[in-house]
Amino acid sequence: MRALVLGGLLAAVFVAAAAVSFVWTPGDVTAVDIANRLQPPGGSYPLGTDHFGRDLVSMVMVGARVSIAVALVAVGIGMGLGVPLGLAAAATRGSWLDEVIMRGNDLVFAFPALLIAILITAVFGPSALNAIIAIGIFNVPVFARVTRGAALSLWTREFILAARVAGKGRIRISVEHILPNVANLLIVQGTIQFSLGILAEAGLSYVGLGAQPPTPSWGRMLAEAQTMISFAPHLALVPGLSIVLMVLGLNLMGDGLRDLLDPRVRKARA
Amino acid sequence: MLRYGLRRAASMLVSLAVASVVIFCAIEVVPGDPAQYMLGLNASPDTVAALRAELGLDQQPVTRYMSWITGMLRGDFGISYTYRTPVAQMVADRLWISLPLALYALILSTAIAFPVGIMAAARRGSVVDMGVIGATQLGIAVPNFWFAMILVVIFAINLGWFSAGGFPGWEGGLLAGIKALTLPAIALALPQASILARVMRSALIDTLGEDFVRTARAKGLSRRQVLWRHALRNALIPVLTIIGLQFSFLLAGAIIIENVFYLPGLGRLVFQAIAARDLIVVESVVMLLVFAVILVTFLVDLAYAWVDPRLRGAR
Amino acid sequence: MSLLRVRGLTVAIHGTPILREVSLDVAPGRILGVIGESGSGKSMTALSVMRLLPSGAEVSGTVRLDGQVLTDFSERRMRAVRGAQVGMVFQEPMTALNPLQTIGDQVSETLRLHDGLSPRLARARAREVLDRVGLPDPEFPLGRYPHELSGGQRQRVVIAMAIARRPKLLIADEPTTALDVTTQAQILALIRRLVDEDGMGAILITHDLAVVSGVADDVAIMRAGEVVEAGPTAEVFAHMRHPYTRALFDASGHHPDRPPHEGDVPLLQVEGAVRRYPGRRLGLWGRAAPKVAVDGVSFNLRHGENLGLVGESGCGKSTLTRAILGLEPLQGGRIALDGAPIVAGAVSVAARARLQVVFQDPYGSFNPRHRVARLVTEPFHLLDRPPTGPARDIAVAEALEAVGLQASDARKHIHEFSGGQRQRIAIARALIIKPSLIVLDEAVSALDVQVRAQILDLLADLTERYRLSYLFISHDLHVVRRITDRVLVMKEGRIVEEGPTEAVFANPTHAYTRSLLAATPVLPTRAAG
Amino acid sequence: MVRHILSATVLAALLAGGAWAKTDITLGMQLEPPHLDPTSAAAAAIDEVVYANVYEGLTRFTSDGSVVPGLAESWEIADDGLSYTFKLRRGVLYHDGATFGADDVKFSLDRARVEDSTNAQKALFAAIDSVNVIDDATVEITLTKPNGALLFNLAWGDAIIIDESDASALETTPVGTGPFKFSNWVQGDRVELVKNPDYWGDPVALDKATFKFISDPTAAFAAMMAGDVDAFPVFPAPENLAQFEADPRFTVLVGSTEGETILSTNNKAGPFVDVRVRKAVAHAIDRQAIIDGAMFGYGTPIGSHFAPHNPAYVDLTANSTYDPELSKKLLTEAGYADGFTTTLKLPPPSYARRGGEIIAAQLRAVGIQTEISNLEWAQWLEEVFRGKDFGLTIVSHTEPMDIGIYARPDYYFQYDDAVVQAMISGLDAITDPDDRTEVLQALQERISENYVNGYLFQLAKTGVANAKIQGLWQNSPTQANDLTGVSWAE
Repeated sequence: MRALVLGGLLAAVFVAAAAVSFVWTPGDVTAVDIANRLQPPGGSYPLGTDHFGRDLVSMVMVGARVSIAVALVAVGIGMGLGVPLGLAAAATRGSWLDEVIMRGNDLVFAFPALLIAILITAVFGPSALNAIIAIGIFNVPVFARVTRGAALSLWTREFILAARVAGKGRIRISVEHILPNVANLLIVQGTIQFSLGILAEAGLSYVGLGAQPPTPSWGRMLAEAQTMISFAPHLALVPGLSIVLMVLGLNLMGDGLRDLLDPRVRKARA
Repeated sequence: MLRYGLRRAASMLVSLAVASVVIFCAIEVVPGDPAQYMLGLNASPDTVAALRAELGLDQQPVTRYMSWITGMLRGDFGISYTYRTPVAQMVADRLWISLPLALYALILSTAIAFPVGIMAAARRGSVVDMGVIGATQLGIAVPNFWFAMILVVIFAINLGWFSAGGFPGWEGGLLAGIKALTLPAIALALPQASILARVMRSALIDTLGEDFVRTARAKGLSRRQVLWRHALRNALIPVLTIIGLQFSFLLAGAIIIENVFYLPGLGRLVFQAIAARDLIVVESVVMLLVFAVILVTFLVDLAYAWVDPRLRGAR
Repeated sequence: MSLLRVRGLTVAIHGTPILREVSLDVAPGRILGVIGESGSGKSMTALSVMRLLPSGAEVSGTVRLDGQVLTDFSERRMRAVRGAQVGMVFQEPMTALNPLQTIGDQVSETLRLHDGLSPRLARARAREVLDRVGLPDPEFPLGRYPHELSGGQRQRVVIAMAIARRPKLLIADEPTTALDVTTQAQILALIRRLVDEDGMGAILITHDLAVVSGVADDVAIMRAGEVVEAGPTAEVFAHMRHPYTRALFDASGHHPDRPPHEGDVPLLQVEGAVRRYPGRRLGLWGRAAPKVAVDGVSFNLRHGENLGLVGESGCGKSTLTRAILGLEPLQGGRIALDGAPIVAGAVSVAARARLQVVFQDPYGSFNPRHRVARLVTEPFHLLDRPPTGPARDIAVAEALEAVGLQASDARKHIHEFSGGQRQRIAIARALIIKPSLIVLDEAVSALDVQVRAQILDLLADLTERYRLSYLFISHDLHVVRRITDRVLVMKEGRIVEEGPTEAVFANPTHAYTRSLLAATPVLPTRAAG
Repeated sequence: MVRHILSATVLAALLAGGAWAKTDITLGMQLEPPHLDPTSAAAAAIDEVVYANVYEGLTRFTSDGSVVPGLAESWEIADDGLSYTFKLRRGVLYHDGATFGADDVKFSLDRARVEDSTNAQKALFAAIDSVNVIDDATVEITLTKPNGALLFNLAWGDAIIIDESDASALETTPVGTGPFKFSNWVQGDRVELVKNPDYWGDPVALDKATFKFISDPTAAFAAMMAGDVDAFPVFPAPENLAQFEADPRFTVLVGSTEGETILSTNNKAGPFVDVRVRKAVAHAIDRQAIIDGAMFGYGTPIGSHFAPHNPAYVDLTANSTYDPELSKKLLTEAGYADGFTTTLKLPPPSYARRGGEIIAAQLRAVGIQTEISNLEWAQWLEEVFRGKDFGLTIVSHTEPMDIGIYARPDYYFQYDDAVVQAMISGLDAITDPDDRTEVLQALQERISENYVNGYLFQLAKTGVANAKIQGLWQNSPTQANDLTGVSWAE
């Protein structure tokens, strides 16, 4: 519970910063002000400025927006495709459909994710959208697997048998009974994938495959700061710590949510 | 056992065949021409065409796919467009860095995660456990490339204990090679160790709640004895899964770390090859990595059977 | 002289009182039966003796074993007691053994731990012990893994571990609850023999009065953390001084008041039903021989009749049940409800609406996310024009009231109900579309005796009021005997005996039926009452 | 403080390790050559390893950009400028022991000229009509028309002389006549050269040279600081140079390159067809801010497509002073008072990526919105260079004396100007240096006044080396790391 509150607070700080950045940031993240570049933290620039003289507070705020958006949509893609696939696989356990879905899952898992992301951007060019797609694709099997696993154990439960005796079809049972009962698990997994998505986005934009300039992104800030780490360490510390804190917050939240929502854990605690 | 192996091998082959088609098609649509890349800004179009012909790029995709596949079955991965050397040789050379690095990182992360995870599970709820939970949460949240940067600044630039990167080659001695791989392995291992420690801890806590643990306690075993003699091996099953996943991740996912430490590994090879549109190298390396993942999955399955006698019956 | 003397044992876990002033005595060579319904604290008593209570437990009172005050022992000294002086057997043999170790290792571990025997010697001793519990050498080598054994065999291994060091006291916590009757009888006999041979004391914890009455020398009856009555078995059962003892006894033997039915119009017809499962995959192409779960079963269930189906686990009764419910396909034969064929995946809505089911597990039968009203009305799906609005509310209220609940319960969530209430809701759900046949699949097996008695009464009452037929499936012969008109005995996929219930029970013709009946523990007839 | 003490300790350890008689060197390079045959690829990294070290041509560049004899001892030019007779050096051996001779010259130049040649700079040889062997040590090259740049062209790495028997395997086993022999290539990591004891010229001071490939700028910094490499002739991160300068262990070499860094403009795309728009772009750009912001001050402002160190250079930066007001006015005149949106496609080098962000900000200030996309080289070549699908891009044209590209209307920035085309085609025929200078200056002015591209700065060559190394090239007249004169100070 403490984890949930602490993690929630951490994540909320960044979400709030991202939200505020739509209407206000302390400085202009697209304007270049060479005269004021590489200012150390303090004074009118609480976190300092980067090599173009942009205010790091503003950069982090707008960067949070990109990170959150990319990770969130990627989780959305993963859930949107993975959950129905997982439900379908579980509902037709042992059939060819189940086999195809699960083998497809294994295949996606077998591909090195970062490489595929690089290939995707090689085909379509780097952009936040392609980062989303690349991360999203690898979320699909995660959600499919989690959903199928949880759904399979539900399908043997007597209330599902009861629904089948009541003449309900597999699709209807999946939607009416299975889905609501795996929802908690999905929320927990979603939080975890969200935090992994933030890390993945940082990694992708670090190698230049994420959101394109002038849109700031944490990963690219790190990449750009890298050569200056020896004389302007704040450039690497600020985005790096932002990633760490945001991910930490989400992970703590995930842990807390799991304790709160996951019936298995709840039972174990009781 | 033989039949089981055959069946697994057959399904592996199907996966590989599907993967090869997916990889080839994906790479077919990558825009960019290796010949143009090689010849640069001043080359005339007919020069580019001449090079394309020389590289065999003017053939139909189906022909190229078939020759790629049949070549690969013979162990011939083709000739790199840019390096003009056999891909198999290049890949083999790079593997001698990527594989030891992945193993090193895996050993490190296991060596850290096991004691830490066990300690935390054994003293569940204690200060030690809380500390482990916090530290591993932090470890997971740290992007490994950022951690790598910090390691370089501290240990290579300021302290000078390690070289900042590069690889002297195994012919320079085992110790020198291991030393060169140490910082990269640490950077790779930290987040992995955190994940592994958490899995270890929760798997152990789960098994410690099992009935047979209670039976063992009723025999007169102490908590510690139960943990070591009964719970640990049972907890290994989920841990093995994660180790299997991590190995494939370490093999393929080290691209960024290999860049930070300018290690001539597989990841960097494929990264460069994509940039240079050396597509035959990309295809072969991706194929190889997919093969490695599938192989590791297979080995993990075998390891399950080793740990769990119930699965041995299912052969 | 008493071997184990428990005095004033009081336990609370995280402040919740679990045991109140429990006092018990066990004498050497005698078995103390501890009886109680779920939550009565009987298992906690056992764990208190072993000092294996979960963390957060506060204990007061004393436990003396052969003069040693165990409650004062350090954890270290306690470890020397566990396994050596006190052996323990748990309820669930399937999970009580480490799945990754051979039975030889697990048995010899006790010996090596306490006697410091060499591995070889310990294995030799383990061999002897396993022989002693009825797992003789060539058939059951030490290298066997638990998953290669049946439940009864595993329980023998657990017993072997517990008695390997010839402890002074054996605690068996519901050792037979998870086992079939015939196996149960063997395990009980084994415990009795070991107690007699070694002169050890034993505590046999159970919820089943009949089990205790057959095997225990003394008995203690627990309720809500207290011992309400204790003494030599015969004496306690003869006098039943405490009303709770009496209530328990009555409920255990409760026979609902129910006029017999003798219809002759067939409602459910099963003809030559065969259900085969494909064999396990052996290779790329090969498969093991198919497993035949239901092997040519034929019977009729007549209108208004209560038909019982008994058999031990694995006999195929669950598969047959699912086939009747249209959930599993048949490979041969046919099933029809009032002439309408029942084929998996193609059951007509009309047929389906006449057939409802109540399952065993009151906790798993409901979607935990829905309210009672929605749960109960799930079968409305089968109606052409399901009632809506007030009509629906009325239907729900009627159904709930029919099973002894209140209309207002419709708004509650399922977790707000006890097991017995849930089973009532399950019955309400089955009733709400007024079916002709309700399949009761082990519907009372998971309930405590008193609740079970109430549910049986309810079922008997409903069959009158709604002109229902039941197909009553159970492994418990007593229950079947009390509620059915006719009974089928199933073994290895076949019906081995069929006939009017009383006739079959009084005069079984098939050897299997006889052995089942012989193994079933019987309550003593009440001496005074 | 701690750091300084530690650095000192490291240094002391290095010195104690017998570094006195050091005869080997490790050079850092950002890019790895794809292979080692300069005659069949454009990659600068190939020349950076092999030029003047492994391979030699008839002529060669020196560090100040002048052309001096290489394998040709001397030459005579016919009065009509249509025939060059080269006197070759004698006693020159290839690394495999074969003897260098006139046949090799003929083979090498013909190989580069044939129809299916894969020489990336085939155009260098376009003027050659025939290559004739006069005798074993004399070669005559005849031209179809006079070409004042022939000696210059023959100095390029693409014009090296090779032995016919080695030609097919040069990519992996280079065999030349230079002072260093190829020894080993650990792909992805390094190329090693060793001294050629049979070299015809002055013996070199180094016994061994290693080129280590470190693409990541941070890693490059770390490698220099940790002493893993001795020199980084083209250090990829100008922001770190100040630190190297402050550190007595290192010297920073700042020189010039042939790289005119320009904001290439698609002269056939949308608003850029209008010269007023191009002029507006030119005035919207604050060159100094770009040099400071992207290059940390390294780089010389240019106002046309010409290297400032060239004698024929004219400073035309005044044509495009930073004047956003003028820029807005020009846009209004051209009918773009509300500005417009265009693409800005950036290749990987940091001058482009950083410069692009600054330019985007500056253009935004006058109302021109840019959609930035960062491309890999292969994509850039495909989309921008070949596909001409771009509005603006930033690229450094590093070929020496490449103003000729303004005469190619199909070249990616699509500048089609008959006047310039005539001037350039006439230039070949002019051999008199003063006349050439006059034409070249006129060309610079014409291009500058037409605002063909935005002219930003001449790329500086910023290298870092161990302070004890002497003889490295400061400038970069061609992309090379000529090690013939490099040695360690005692």
